Amino acid sequence: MKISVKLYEHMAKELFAKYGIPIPKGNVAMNADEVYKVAAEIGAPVAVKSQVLMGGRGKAGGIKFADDAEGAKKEAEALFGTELLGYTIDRLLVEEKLNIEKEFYLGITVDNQAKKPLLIASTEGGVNIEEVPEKHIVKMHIDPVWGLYPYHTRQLIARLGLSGAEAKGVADIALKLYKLFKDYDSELMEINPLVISGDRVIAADGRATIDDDAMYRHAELPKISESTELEQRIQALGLAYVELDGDIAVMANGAGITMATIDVLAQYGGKAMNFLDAGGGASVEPMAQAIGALVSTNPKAILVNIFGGITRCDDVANAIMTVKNQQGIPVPLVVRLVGTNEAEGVEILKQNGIDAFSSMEEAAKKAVELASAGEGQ
Amino acid sequence: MKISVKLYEHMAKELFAKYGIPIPKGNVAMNADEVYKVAAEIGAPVAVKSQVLMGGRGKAGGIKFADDAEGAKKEAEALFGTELLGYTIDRLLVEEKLNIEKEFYLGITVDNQAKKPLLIASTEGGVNIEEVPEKHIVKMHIDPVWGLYPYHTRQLIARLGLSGAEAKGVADIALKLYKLFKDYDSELMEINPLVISGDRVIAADGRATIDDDAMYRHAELPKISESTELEQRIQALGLAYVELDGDIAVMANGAGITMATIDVLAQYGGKAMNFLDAGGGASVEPMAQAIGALVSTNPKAILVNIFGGITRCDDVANAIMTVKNQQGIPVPLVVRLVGTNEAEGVEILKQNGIDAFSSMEEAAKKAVELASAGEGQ
Amino acid sequence: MAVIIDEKTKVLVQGMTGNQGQFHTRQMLDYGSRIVAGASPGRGGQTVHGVPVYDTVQEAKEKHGANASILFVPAPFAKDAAFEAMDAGIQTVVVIAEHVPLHDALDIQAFAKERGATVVGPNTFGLISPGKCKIGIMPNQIYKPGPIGIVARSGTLSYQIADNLSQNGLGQTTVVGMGGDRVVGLSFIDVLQMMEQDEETEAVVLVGEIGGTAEEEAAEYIKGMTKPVVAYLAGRHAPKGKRMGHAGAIIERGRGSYESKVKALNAANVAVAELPWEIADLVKNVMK
Amino acid sequence: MAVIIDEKTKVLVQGMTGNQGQFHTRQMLDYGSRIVAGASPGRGGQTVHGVPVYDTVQEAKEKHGANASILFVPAPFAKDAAFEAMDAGIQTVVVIAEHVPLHDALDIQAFAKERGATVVGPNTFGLISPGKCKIGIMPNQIYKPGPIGIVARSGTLSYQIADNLSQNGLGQTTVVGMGGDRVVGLSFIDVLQMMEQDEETEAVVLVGEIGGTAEEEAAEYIKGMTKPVVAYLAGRHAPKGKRMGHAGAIIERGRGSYESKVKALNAANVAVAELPWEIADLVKNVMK
Repeated sequence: MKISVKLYEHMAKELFAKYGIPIPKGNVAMNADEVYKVAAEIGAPVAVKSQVLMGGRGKAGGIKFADDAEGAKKEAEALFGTELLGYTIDRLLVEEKLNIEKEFYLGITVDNQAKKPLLIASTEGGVNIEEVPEKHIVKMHIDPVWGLYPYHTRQLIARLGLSGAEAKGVADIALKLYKLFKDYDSELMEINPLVISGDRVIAADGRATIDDDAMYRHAELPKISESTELEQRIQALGLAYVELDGDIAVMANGAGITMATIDVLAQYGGKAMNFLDAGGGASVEPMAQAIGALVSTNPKAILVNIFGGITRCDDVANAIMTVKNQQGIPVPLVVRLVGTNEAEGVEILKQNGIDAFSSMEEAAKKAVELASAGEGQ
Repeated sequence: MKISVKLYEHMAKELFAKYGIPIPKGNVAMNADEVYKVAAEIGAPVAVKSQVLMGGRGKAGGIKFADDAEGAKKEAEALFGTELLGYTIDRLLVEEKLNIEKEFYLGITVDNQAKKPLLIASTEGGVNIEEVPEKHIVKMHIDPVWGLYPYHTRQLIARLGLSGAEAKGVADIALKLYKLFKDYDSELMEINPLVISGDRVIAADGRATIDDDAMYRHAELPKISESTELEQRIQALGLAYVELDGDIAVMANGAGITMATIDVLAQYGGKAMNFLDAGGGASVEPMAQAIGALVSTNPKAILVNIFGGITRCDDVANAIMTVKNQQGIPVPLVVRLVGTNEAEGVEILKQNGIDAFSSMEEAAKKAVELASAGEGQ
Repeated sequence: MAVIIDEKTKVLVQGMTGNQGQFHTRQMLDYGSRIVAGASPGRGGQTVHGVPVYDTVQEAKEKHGANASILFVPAPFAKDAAFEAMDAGIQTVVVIAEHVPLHDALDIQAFAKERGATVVGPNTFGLISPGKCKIGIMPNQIYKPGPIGIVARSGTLSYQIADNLSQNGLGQTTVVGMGGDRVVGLSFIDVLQMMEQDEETEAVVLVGEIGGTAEEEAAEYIKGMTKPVVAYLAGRHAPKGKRMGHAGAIIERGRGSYESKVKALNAANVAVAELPWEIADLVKNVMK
Repeated sequence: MAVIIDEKTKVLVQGMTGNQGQFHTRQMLDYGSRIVAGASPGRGGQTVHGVPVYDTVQEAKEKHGANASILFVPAPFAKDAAFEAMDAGIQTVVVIAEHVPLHDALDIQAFAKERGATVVGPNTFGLISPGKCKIGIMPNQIYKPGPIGIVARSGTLSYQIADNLSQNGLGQTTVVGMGGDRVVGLSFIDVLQMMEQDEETEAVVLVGEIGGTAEEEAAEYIKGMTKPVVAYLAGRHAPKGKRMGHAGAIIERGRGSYESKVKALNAANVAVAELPWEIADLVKNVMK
């Protein structure tokens, strides 16, 4: 499963600073005393910013201002440990309060269709870029082979209508941001807002999303996960797992068929408890662990839907038997098993008293039926 | 003028080590006591290698071996301060003595015609690659855009007929050497010999030549010059200067015309004392300094041969007058002046009693005549 | 006729000596694919199921003239192997591996563009022209030769649908797996264009999913097609903001929803099946 | 006719507002070259000798449609400026600067190959089709229209020779400065091919120098030419192992000597002048 590793604002800014992109004076603090210390070092009015992996924290009350260290500490004490946008605040970024004259947007992402990095810029920064009218946005594809050159940034500032020190600052930062984007296998590098303050051009807020599939090349980066504990446990097995809010546990092989299984359950009036894609040729042991984890979530029913290709039906059957023998399966289990080594798999289950379906339609209907019966209990 | 910055062996090896290319244990030493210290640390038989920027030092007696630190110190004392291949030995590289099983060659340079880096490898290492028969040499062009990939190195080792740990070591080193070559704007990165010693593949000797025009990107590298003091002084003015062994000082504008001037003097029985290319639009001041330097070498005659394009004749005339007024020109001076601002230049000289030639032929003949006359005095 | 691969395609297997390589070489041979050689670094001189293995693709290509390659190499090495294949002149490169780094995928596609090669995947089950050639990891027994083209992001879901078609007497010209990653070699439009031009293909099944705008763009193209297209889309009941296994399968920033895709496809006169096993009937309808 | 540039060539000047840019824009305008625009970052809206200046080549190109560009930018910025020109679709890019880093030159040539552009230089005096167009830094007054092509590495030496030809009534179709660096856009062979095909060119003067093997390779090509070629080579009395100004002008590893080049050229029936002012007579001989 593809995961994106989002970095906290303070981490994104540390990368910015490493690449020479100006950031506000400041530091991250893990408790109120540290907030006091950082604010005292700055010795000027500060912003106290909650570090959560979600936009919109300003409006949600996650950013406070204070005139001195004492005030910053008070704000920090009020913020630490509270919930914000679904996250518990456990770290604050304390920074000099900027005198903001203008707010720009500068971001680089990948355009899937064009198969190229895409630079996005706007002089209308400080808000979600999705809300900025297209006519105020400049988009430039970057050739992944040749990269971003100074002449591109001259075209950029011309299209943004910038001149002077402002233009020079934006052009320079764009070059550095692309280098960062490329060096760190990024899915997104975003500065929003990029602030004009006097003669400075500063990255006032930043987001960085790293491609999890390339994290092995960046051992120094933290492995931040937005997944729940169970999700992380199953993802660690190499399987894709997402929690949903229904009551039928689902395991299928392949992202498309797993989504389709969830959809089919819904068509028949059932509701999936999760998305578990055990495809990609997983072996018996991780599949058994994943099924075991599903069992322990206490669903109304479990539906295993396998159309074997690279996944082998006998492996799936053996995984089911492993769980049954080791921890038991005290909830209704419906298995659909066709494809590679189908006969062997069906036989293994049969010997253990489990009848496998060959039709996805029938299996899904059965699972919904069993879950509804369970609900009545 | 294009200069190549050659690094000492010990510096090349420091770069190798930085990029993960195995090198022998050891260190550079600037005096006999340091040699003792390094040899003692190695605690095994050592090689004591004179650091000069010229090949063939082994045959010339620049490499000695010793069984212990005491022996190494003795060898060092005998080497320091002596002349080797035109260089005074001022540093020695002290290294573990390798148990050499095989010697390979691995180098990367630029193929001017193909406009691509060229990887050169041979299992016949340890001698000058120019002396290895073509059939024992593998050459592979590297696309400067895409670079060298592991699959190229697999092709390389297949063509070299290598297998096992040896092949793996060579392939790995080739990748690192290319990265080094590219990162450091190199004209040449060479490992010769690349030694197989037990299960190790080690760069036993190394040469690195950096493009002087890109040295501004590598401020950490030393500016090693092979030029004489006078050459360095004139090169520092941005002009190309090479000392020759004749008696007519030559200044012209452009590498080709300067070479041609030297050739024409020779055709008429004269001999040039130097190559001084003052082309490229040099201004009055550096030209005056260069002419002043020529005067101070006390030639039999000076020939200034200018066909002005980007170089302006009035600038040349003013430079000559500056030298005449400041230090005097006590040797015969012949000036040929045509091209851009020719009239102004000729007029300036005329007012100061110097008649300029418009024909290169006549000017060259005159210079040879004056130099011969001077010889007779 | 068929698209991309047919009975004349000569296939090379990179990473043939590994577990997956050996297993699927057997499967592809059994299917009748012309597997001419394998390439596995350091394994030159071996054979797998009677097929000779070479150290480099270059050598394998020189000796056997393969024009397609399938890669059974781990994701971190996929870029190097794909470059090796394209540099040796292989025109169709099938990258099975999941978890190929995004920036590697960008490079692979840029190199393919420079060399005029076609990359299928990464994160694909491959492609098959039933009865002619299979280059992939799909089960052998579910496909039948016939007039229907299938283009899909997802492997197993497409098996389900191919099986449904075959069991209803609707065989396939070619089934193409685009791959589930964000950046893949072929778009729906690329494949639809080929199928529009393929003489044997009479109708096309598009198997899409939530996320991105590829299906919407495909719908625009379909408006100009002469052949009928029907579709199934996975992810109708997926929650917003959650990535459903595939890198692209995420509804975010108000884009990529099931409803948006159905609307666009319907506007292009494409019927969208509510259940996977309704596809065969929809195809029969449009082929009348 | 002429090669590479003629009276229809529309020229852009990059770095037009600098000292060299202004000076040579004046010179080129005086010569009659069609200088349509300039580009200097941050100077958009200015004019130089009445020619409008833009911030980017892109904008200048859009408004004036230049097809050639000459760069008066310092060596560290030459790569960026050359890329900018080629990316904007300029087909002929003349890089005057000396000291362009070697690896930048490799990139410039690779990009030119991808874009199908012709790079003249780096470290060149430019090129001129007398009476039609001059893109370079050579003096205006020494050239005359006529039937002789000149291809040279070295600027001033080629002025000397062009002057000798003109004074002897032998005008030029085009004079091309390849540049004195190790890696340059045009080889002797590239230019000889163009001159062989050019209808107006009746004979070619090759101005070479010691170092490398370009003259030897040119000699091989000349064997198949229908038009006569004569040559002058600089560096006959240069010592071995010393670099004579130009990056390539060095005799090393037993290659690049004067004798080797004369031998190769003579074998191709090319007379080599001992003195620069003998060229006109040699040309008259071969044109008889």
